[in-house]
Amino acid sequence: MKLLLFGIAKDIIGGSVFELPSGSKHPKNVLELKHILVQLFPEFAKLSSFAVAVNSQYAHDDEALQINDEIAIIPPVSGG
Amino acid sequence: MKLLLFGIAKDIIGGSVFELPSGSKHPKNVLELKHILVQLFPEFAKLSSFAVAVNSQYAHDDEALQINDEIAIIPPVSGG
Amino acid sequence: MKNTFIDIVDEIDTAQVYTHLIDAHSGGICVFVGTVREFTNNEQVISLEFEAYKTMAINEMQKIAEEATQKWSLNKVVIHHAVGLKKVTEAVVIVGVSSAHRDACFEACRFLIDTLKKRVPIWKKEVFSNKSVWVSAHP
Amino acid sequence: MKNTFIDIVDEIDTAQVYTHLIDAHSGGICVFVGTVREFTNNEQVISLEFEAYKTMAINEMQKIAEEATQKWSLNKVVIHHAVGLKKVTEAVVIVGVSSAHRDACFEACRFLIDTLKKRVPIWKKEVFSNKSVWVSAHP
Repeated sequence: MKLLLFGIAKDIIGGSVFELPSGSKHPKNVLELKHILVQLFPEFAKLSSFAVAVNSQYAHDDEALQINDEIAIIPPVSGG
Repeated sequence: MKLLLFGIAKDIIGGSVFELPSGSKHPKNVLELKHILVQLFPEFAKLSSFAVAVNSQYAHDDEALQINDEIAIIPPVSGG
Repeated sequence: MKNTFIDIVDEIDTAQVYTHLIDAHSGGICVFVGTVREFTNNEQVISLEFEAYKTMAINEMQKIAEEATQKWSLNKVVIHHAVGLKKVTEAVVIVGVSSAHRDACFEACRFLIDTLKKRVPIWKKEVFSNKSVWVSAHP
Repeated sequence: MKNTFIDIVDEIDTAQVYTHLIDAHSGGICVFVGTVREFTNNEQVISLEFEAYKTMAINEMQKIAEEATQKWSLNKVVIHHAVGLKKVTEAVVIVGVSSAHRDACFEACRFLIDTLKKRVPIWKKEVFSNKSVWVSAHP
């Protein structure tokens, strides 16, 4: 499962794409993905918040994740 | 005493400048001038309102008029 | 005020106005442009004609700009009004401000156009196919 | 919506945006431009760097434009955001609307910029002489 990274998420993980370790269990929904990220990269817990987008739309915590979805980590936005 | 005219005041009087009849008594203040205008041109009474400017500033009814002042009739403004 | 740009013009130059509003201490620029629209109360407008008492109009616009800079923290203020004949879609007035923050931008810009409409000695005649009317003259 | 003009661009073109907003049924055009200012909390900013999740940002900007046209009677809506490195005084975002009346213009324009700042996936890094900071990332 591949994650697109932006803003500070790119700096935390060190790259613009992150592949979840192939050995690990795939997260079944957004909330599980968030937990995995915080475990792997504790810096995420220090952010004001972070969201997950699935196929270019904001996703709720209980939204299911499919292997072919385009999944992006959305740290606090600051456009404008 | 010469009056500058704009907008509908120009149409009512028929020109962009109006000289008060030389025989008539000069108005001593703005209110008197307004009364004279309405008497000479009753159409002024039909306007939503009209103001008088003295030397390019809005004037109160009790403001005195001097012979050398630049006096203008200000019908309801509608800029913008 | 050197950061105020007030004028009565034959043609509104929106690019020139924007250039004037650009400012290193401002994070926001808000601009309102009044344009001629084709219909007023379902009647088709051919053109608008604007007439100004120029010296007094500039005085009043200057006072409005000063009032705005007293109420809000503004870095630049522009008020330009056009005179003469204006056709559908043409700009007749432009007001704009720049400020550090957008609250001040929006509020001040709104104040400028609202106050201009109330006080500045400029008159608008609506020209229709069969008549012309000085706007707001009669109740 | 054919009267909506949404884009992520390298450079904001204010003249092009204004041209898009001109409309025969509109009496008013309101535009807000966000620009880079030199100081943030008294620290001198050298530049801002913007990054967007482009497909999603355009989705969100489109939704915001649609929400605005549902709330107010608008004839044209523009939302453009810049990406890349922006220097002091450069435009980073422009939102604008045209409408028959100025109330709708001001309210809708304000809604567009406020909502864009909350939702559109774009990130701003402030570059100072001795550090750089992703804005709003930390509490």
